[in-house]
Amino acid sequence: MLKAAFNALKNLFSTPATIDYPFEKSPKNKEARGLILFEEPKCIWCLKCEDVCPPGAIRFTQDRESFDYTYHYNPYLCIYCSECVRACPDSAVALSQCNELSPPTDDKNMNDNWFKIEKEAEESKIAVKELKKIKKEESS
Amino acid sequence: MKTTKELVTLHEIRGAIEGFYDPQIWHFVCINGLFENDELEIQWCFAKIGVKDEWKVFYAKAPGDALLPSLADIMPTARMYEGELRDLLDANFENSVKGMFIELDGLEAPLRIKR
Amino acid sequence: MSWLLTLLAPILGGFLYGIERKLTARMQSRKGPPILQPFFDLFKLADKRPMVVHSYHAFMGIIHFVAAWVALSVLFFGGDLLVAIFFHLLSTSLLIVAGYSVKSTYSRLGATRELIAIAALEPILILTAISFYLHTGSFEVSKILTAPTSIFTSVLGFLALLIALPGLLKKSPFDAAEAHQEIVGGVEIEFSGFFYDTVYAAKWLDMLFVFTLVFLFGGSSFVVGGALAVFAFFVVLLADNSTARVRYCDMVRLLYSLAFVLAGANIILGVVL
Amino acid sequence: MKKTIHIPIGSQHISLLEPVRFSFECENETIIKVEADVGYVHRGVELACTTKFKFKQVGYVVARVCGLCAIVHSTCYTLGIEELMGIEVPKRASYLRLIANELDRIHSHLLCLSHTAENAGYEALFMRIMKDRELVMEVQEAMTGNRIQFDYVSIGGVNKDMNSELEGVIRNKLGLLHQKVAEIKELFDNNWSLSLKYKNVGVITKEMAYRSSLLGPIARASGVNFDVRNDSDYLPYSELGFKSITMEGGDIHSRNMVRLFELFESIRLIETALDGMPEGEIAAKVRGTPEGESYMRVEAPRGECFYYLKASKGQYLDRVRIKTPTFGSVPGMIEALKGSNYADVPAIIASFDPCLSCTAR
Repeated sequence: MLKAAFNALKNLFSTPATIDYPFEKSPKNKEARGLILFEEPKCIWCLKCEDVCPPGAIRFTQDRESFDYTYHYNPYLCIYCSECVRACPDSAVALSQCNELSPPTDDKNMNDNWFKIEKEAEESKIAVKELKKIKKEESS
Repeated sequence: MKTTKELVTLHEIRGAIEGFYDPQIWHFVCINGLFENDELEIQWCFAKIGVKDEWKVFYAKAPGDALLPSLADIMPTARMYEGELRDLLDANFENSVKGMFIELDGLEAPLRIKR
Repeated sequence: MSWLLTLLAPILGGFLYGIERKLTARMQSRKGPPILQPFFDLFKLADKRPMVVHSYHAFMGIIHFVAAWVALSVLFFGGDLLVAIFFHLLSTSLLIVAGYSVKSTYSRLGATRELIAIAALEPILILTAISFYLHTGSFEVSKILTAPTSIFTSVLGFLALLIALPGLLKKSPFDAAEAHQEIVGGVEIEFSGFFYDTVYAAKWLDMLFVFTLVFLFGGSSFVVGGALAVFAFFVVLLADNSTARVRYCDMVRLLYSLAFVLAGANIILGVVL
Repeated sequence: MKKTIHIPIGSQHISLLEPVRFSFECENETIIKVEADVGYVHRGVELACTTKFKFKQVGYVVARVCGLCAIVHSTCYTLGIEELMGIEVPKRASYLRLIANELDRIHSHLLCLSHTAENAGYEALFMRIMKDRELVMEVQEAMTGNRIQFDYVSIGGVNKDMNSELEGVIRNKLGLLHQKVAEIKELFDNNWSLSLKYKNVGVITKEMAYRSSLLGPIARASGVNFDVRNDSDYLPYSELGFKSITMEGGDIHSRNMVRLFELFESIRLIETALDGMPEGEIAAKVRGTPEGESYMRVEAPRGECFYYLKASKGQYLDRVRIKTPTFGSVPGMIEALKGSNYADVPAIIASFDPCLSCTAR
């Protein structure tokens, strides 16, 4: 008991362990996992990351005319598990993880429109598949 | 890993486990339930204490609405699992009345409904 | 002077409480709230919607505050020490009545514990008053403050009061009556909004009251009195930060077997010598 | 007139970390009847695992069952699925998993100890242990990249490798922690007010522990030598010379002591594992789909965590059954609460270290 009291007294004169959080930034390790960064030129559009992402934070939509993919990433859904980075094939390395956590954004796509993007991602791929089929039949 | 599975009928379970279960040797792990092909499969899992990975599993098959025997007097912990299976699979154990997890106005027995 | 002190009492008490919270935080190696935090709390609480269980209960909270203030003012005006202690007792018992008047289990349990606690604590206060009487021949605070320092002759009485202090201030180890982990503040639980404000501020007044009592041990020498009060303040804080809460039955046993015996011995010594 | 008082605790109460409801019938603050209700945080994880997520993703889903023993759940699931798929895990990955698991145990035990102290009305000790716990949290952040939800274990191996710099950090911080834990242990042993609160309170006898098949530190504090780390070969514990700790008392004090000694044992295990860390790959190639049934259990900080997996060559599993340690210890908790004083209830509940979001899933 006396030792604990002494410890309390010692703490009185040592620096506190807590920080003024909103005014000071909390310390972060450089190994900390953060946002997923995407480099479009490197991507080979294999869609492995979309397949493997547990919360479905990465979605690709496909254009119905040019068949080009567009990358969508929702940082609010992301759980920072880096499964997509592991899944990214060695020939591409388009995805990487930095140590910044998701900052709050005003991007409407993230909250309200995300369901639309999810739906579009699925529908556009099916539509493109059918379009391709029709094209093949036409050409043959 | 050594797992022995033993099929028992609903009437034999009580006798089988009463004769088998000695808490000093076997640790009662869990009551496990499956619902496949309109049939409930209930598994009583035990693991041996002090031996590497030795399991003993009693399992019984029953139609979905059968009255299942409660073993809460042999193993007090069983009451918890019975209550849980009642909620998840709508398994009808003796003496377990209260829904422990899911509110009555919720979806009943979520693991049984085919989606 | 006494008017000023009496009027400023809640503000002084608030500052004392703020300092205490800051020091406790530093002892637990936290940064702690700003010193004005108790007042911020007060304003925020006053802003909340008051949920009154019944008017009698809320009224008891206000009266509790007033009685605590009166007890303090008696001390500041140099009145009778026994009257001050009586008002202190009255304010606590009003809170207990309020605690019993509602149907909440926690409130009732808290009231019961509070009742047991004052049964153990108030005798010690009375015995302290008697020891002042033996020393100065009067219960008048003004007389005590002009008499010579009494700490040297009544060391045992001071020790007894020191042991009882955590109980009076509801700090661990003797905070079973409040015990926020068990009964969530006990009698305070059913107060809300403005009415909780009064109970909250009465706590500060209690604090001031108790340390003024300690101050009286200094007698005419204000330096000794102030030093004793600061010492007691630190001892209470250190005890708060190095002990767990004891059960209320253990608390009563300890208070009677230690503090009561010490205070009694002090009186006997005072009579004999 | 009614002689007993009815005291509810929960589902929201200061002394509870997570929602659980107890209702006590008390006679003059002595408890004579207890009822417990644990199903406040049911999230349907088991169903989601079989309908919404593919088997490769389920590991990350079950990690969300609980924040404190996240790594335990994902380890247990992964071991089960590896058994079904017949994947040989590299030795280095096994060692890294072991280190992550033990780090998790350390931080969970420290949390439990601090919580027990806080519920006994000793806030300063709570702050002190939490401050020391920060050391192990930093180690976890450096090693896995996250402070609590590690997502460290993946099917076939682990996600992140270890280097010598990191090894130095771990050794350094754990050495510091060892000292601090020794100080805290002395405090738990010698503080007079804590001994009033802990000794001979909430006693569970050996017979009671066997009867209600208790597990984890609670069983070990009652003298039952039951530790899955002994009884199973899921991670290379026997190679590192693991010894389980048992105490005889069965009260809160011995439960705390078991946890404190296990902290030392965990620190030792991590250091030995770092010494003998084998070289090689950290993940094996994953091919095929799972098939069959597996029974897998691991030792979570709170006791035994059990997974039953059933699969039939599909992307989705047929059945995932999770049994968490707290679920098995609720009957024991009820037994321990009966006959004790109401003033001790928060401390007893905290000493069982209940993790309700695990329990209800």
